[in-house]
Amino acid sequence: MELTGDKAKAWLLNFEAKIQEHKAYLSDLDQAIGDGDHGSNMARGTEAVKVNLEKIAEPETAEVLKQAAMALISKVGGASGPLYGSAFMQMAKTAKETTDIHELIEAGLEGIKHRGKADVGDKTMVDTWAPVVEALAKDALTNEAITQAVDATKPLKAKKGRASYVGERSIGALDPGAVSSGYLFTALVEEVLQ
Amino acid sequence: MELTGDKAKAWLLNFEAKIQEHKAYLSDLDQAIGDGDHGSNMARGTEAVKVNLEKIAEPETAEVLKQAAMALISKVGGASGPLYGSAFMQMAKTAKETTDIHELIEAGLEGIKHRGKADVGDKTMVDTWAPVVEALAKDALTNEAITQAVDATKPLKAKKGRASYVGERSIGALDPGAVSSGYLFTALVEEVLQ
Amino acid sequence: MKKIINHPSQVVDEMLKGMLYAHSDFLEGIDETRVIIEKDKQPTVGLVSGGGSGHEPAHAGFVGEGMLRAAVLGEMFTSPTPDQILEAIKASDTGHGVLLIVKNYTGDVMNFDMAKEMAEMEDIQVASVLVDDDIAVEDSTYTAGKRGVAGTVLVHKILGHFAHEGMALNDLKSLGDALVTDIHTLGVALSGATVPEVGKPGFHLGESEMEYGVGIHGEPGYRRDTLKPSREIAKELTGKLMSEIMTKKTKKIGLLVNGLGATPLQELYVFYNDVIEELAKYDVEIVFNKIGDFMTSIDMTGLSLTVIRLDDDKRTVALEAPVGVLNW
Amino acid sequence: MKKIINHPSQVVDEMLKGMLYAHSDFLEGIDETRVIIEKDKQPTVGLVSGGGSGHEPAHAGFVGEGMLRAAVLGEMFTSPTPDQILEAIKASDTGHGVLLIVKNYTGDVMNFDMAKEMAEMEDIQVASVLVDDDIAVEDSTYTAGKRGVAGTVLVHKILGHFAHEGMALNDLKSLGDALVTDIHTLGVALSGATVPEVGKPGFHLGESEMEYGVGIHGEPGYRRDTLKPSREIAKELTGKLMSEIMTKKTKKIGLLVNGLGATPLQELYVFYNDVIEELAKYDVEIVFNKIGDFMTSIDMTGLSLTVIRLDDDKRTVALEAPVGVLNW
Ligand SMILES: Nc1ncnc2c1ncn2[C@@H]1O[C@H](COP(=O)(O)OP(=O)(O)O)[C@@H](O)[C@H]1O
Ligand SMILES: Nc1ncnc2c1ncn2[C@@H]1O[C@H](COP(=O)(O)OP(=O)(O)O)[C@@H](O)[C@H]1O
Ligand SMILES: [Mg+2]
Ligand SMILES: [Mg+2]
Ligand SMILES: [Mg+2]
Ligand SMILES: [Mg+2]
Repeated sequence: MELTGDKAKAWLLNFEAKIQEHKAYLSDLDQAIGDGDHGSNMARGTEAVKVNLEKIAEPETAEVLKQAAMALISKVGGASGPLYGSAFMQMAKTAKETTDIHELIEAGLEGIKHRGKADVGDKTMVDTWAPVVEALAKDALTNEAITQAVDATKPLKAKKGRASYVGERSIGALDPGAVSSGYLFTALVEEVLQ
Repeated sequence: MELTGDKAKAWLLNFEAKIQEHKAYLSDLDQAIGDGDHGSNMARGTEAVKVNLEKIAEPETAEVLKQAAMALISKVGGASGPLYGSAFMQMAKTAKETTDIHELIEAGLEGIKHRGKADVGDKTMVDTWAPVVEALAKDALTNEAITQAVDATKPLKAKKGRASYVGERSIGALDPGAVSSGYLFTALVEEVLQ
Repeated sequence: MKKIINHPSQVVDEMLKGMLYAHSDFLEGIDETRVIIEKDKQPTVGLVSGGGSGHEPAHAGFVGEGMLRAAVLGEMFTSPTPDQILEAIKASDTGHGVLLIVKNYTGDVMNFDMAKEMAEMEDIQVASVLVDDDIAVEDSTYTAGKRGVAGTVLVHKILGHFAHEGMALNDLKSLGDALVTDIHTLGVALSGATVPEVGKPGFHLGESEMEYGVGIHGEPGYRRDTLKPSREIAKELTGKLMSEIMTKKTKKIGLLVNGLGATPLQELYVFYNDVIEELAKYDVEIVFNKIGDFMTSIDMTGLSLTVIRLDDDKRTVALEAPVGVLNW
Repeated sequence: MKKIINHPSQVVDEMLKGMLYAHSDFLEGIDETRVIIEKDKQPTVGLVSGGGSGHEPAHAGFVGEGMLRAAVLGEMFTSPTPDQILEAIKASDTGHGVLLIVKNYTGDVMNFDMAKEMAEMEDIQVASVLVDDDIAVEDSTYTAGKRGVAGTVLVHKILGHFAHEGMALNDLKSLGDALVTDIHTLGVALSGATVPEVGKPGFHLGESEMEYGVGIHGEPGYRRDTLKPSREIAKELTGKLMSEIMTKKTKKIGLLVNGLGATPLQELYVFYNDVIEELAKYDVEIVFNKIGDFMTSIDMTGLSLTVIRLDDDKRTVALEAPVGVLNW
């Protein structure tokens, strides 16, 4: 399926709304195994994405993704800023060649892995992105698949990012970045895939 | 009545015991309108007095009073150190001429007034010492008279020392220095006057 | 009470030992006296200050070239005794006399006075300057007078500079007496101070309460109120302090924002920002500032603001001069 | 949460404004970036550091002659963004290149890396040194590696000195890479840190609990225990740190006792006393020490101890050299 500029914009505005709605929850998740700022980090970042996108009258896919990347890189900071930022920057670059959703999200995942050096199973946002990419390859991305990927971070022991400091104690908690990525893909399902 | 060296020593050892016993109470009184150290200040001082006096095999009035003065001056600090210290220093000087108890305590009061510039009614130890001197003049010092003097500091508003900072709020509280002076004179009644 | 200490009664001695272990390159202790003194004594008037412990870095943190010659440490929140102070005076005198800088508390005044009398009996020239910068307390015959608080550190610095320059004892004393009338301080607290041996705070404040006008010994202040934003605290403190200092048609001032012991530096700067914006209302130039912990009250949360009149540029030069102390 | 602030979301900006009001004699801000930079830039390699806010005086308190050229302030406990860091790099370069001093946290590493890549695209020579002194965290492929904590300040000081002396970027980088392997830190907390916007402490400790191995972002540590006397805390920390540093047959060390934000200075000295008495067990000479608040965790109560290997006297000279910064 193709990601048009209009759809891309709708997707990211929906993502912003979800983040604002769940801001406190994301911070609580981060408080448990990190430093408690993931909600405010993502809220600040997606707010900036929204501001950038609202300036674009005739959305064009690569431009929408690039504006999102710039906003995330320059407003979030912390770990999630460069990670989400790199994801969207890779997607923007890829969008110059193809707007196929599977290929775009796969490029985003590569951006995250390249920047953060995390693998599947390290209890990071990669654990949401990787199964999503697989599902998209089969044209089978559903809300259930997303929830399943997110929930699967619970039993994992964190090996990357701040949560790795608490070691064993991270087991049993959801990874906040996996959860916020879950919102990104639920928004994708709602605005683009359905 | 005369203050012999033996009696002087017994008096001050009794005082020390009373202070140790009521240390926490004195600090609580000071916590309310001052800084909460009067108990530990006096305990440290009278402990040193005891150490000095125990070294004296054949007590001589002026020497006992002087040793007490030195211990109090060098170990207490705060306001009560110089005040009690000056009182005993004046008593020691006077003891070279007379060992009459009334004259000695009167000299002590002068020492306090000279050092602290407080008058009767300022809610300080002076409010215990002054009525005691009057009672001694009439040979009528009793525990009741002491208690009455000490209790009379309650309704007063402090005009000297740390308690003056709390102004109106000092009304209704006993003055800690008046209370510790009360113990000094109860010890005098017990060891010398009875 | 949660503190990183051993026995509560050992705090002062262990702290002192720690200081001497750490700074024996230029400081030394006088045995059995709790006096900290500079090793290298210039042939000038020696400045001696001190007071109860619990105000760190005051006073030992200000001993060194260009500031104090010696600091005398009392028990926690309790003035040192005359014989301690006497030893500091004797060790500080190089034949040019000694200037005592005393904060106005009954205990401090009496103990330093007695030490001064004793030193004079030993033919040492001694003068003293009494600091009473805390305008929270009314100065009347009904009180022990205004207290000496954070502004004392500015007196150490200014007189320390002139002593270092070789000024004579009498001149330092006159300069100091004039100086203290131009320094005003007010403090606020969000929590009381806990003396280790007492084990509980000197006063208790609720989760949304603050106290205006606190002293540096856990004394409560002139008003209890609900916790206010920094901007409003700055407004109240600045207003009171400026109405004091403007009686002299002041044109130039210096500011000292002093943390009371447990206040994060970030809050001191947030507060400083508000103070500066408040001061826009006044026709004064801010020619000096200092922000940090200088005269604390153990673990009290809160701060004080000091305003000093600096119309005489010599004072500013003295404040800006480099010094060889730990915590200026 | 009791703090002297206005709105929680305004703390960083108002603190920054306060700093610039106070120190415009030698520091300036770069508009819209939260970068604080020295006004007078020598023609040498510029050192740039930074990180989340809440560690004051780090990092702005170390900007000035002989230490950092610029500090980049992130949100509270959140790494600054690449474009902020890029502006700091651009403004710090005098043609001799820029050295980034980065604390090892995933966020800091990635944001500084991105900024470095951006700067290189603009033909600025950039190198970076990663500080990971906190031995509370195991360094393995199962973690993000050891964290960068208070020891970072020693890196600023030593590399700052050599940069000031004119050392080239490559040499500073090699020197820095070797240096960080000789710096080890461990911290303890008696209370968690409260981020203003969060409003509650990062972790909660009971009235008689403490935590060993805490980080500087309110991260819990490696063990919760009942509150121990200073002597025992000193024993545990010294033991672990010395067994780390003695692997290199160290003969000379330096010590940094760092308050975490709400710890009275008196406790830091009591603790230092205990550390020194513990160190009598080891055959090492203590040739440098520093005691105070350098890398805080907002209002956390607690401290950290850093041990640095100083067998190379040049490091000690660098540590002792005078600097023109606010809080060294
Ligand atoms: N190396 C990494 N690779 C991929 N994702 C990571 C990595 N490190 C951290 N993350 C993600 O970032 C999230 C935390 O983001 P955030 O709280 O905003 O930043 P910080 O950890 O700097 O406070 C984690 O929940 C995790 O999903
Ligand atoms: N000027 C004074 N004259 C006489 N007594 C005084 C004066 N100032 C204080 N006092 C006495 O000292 C007592 C307090 O002593 P203490 O608590 O030991 O010293 P500090 O006030 O320095 O902490 C008061 O209760 C009062 O009786
Ligand atoms: Mg986080
Ligand atoms: Mg008292
Ligand atoms: Mg006292
Ligand atoms: Mg963070």
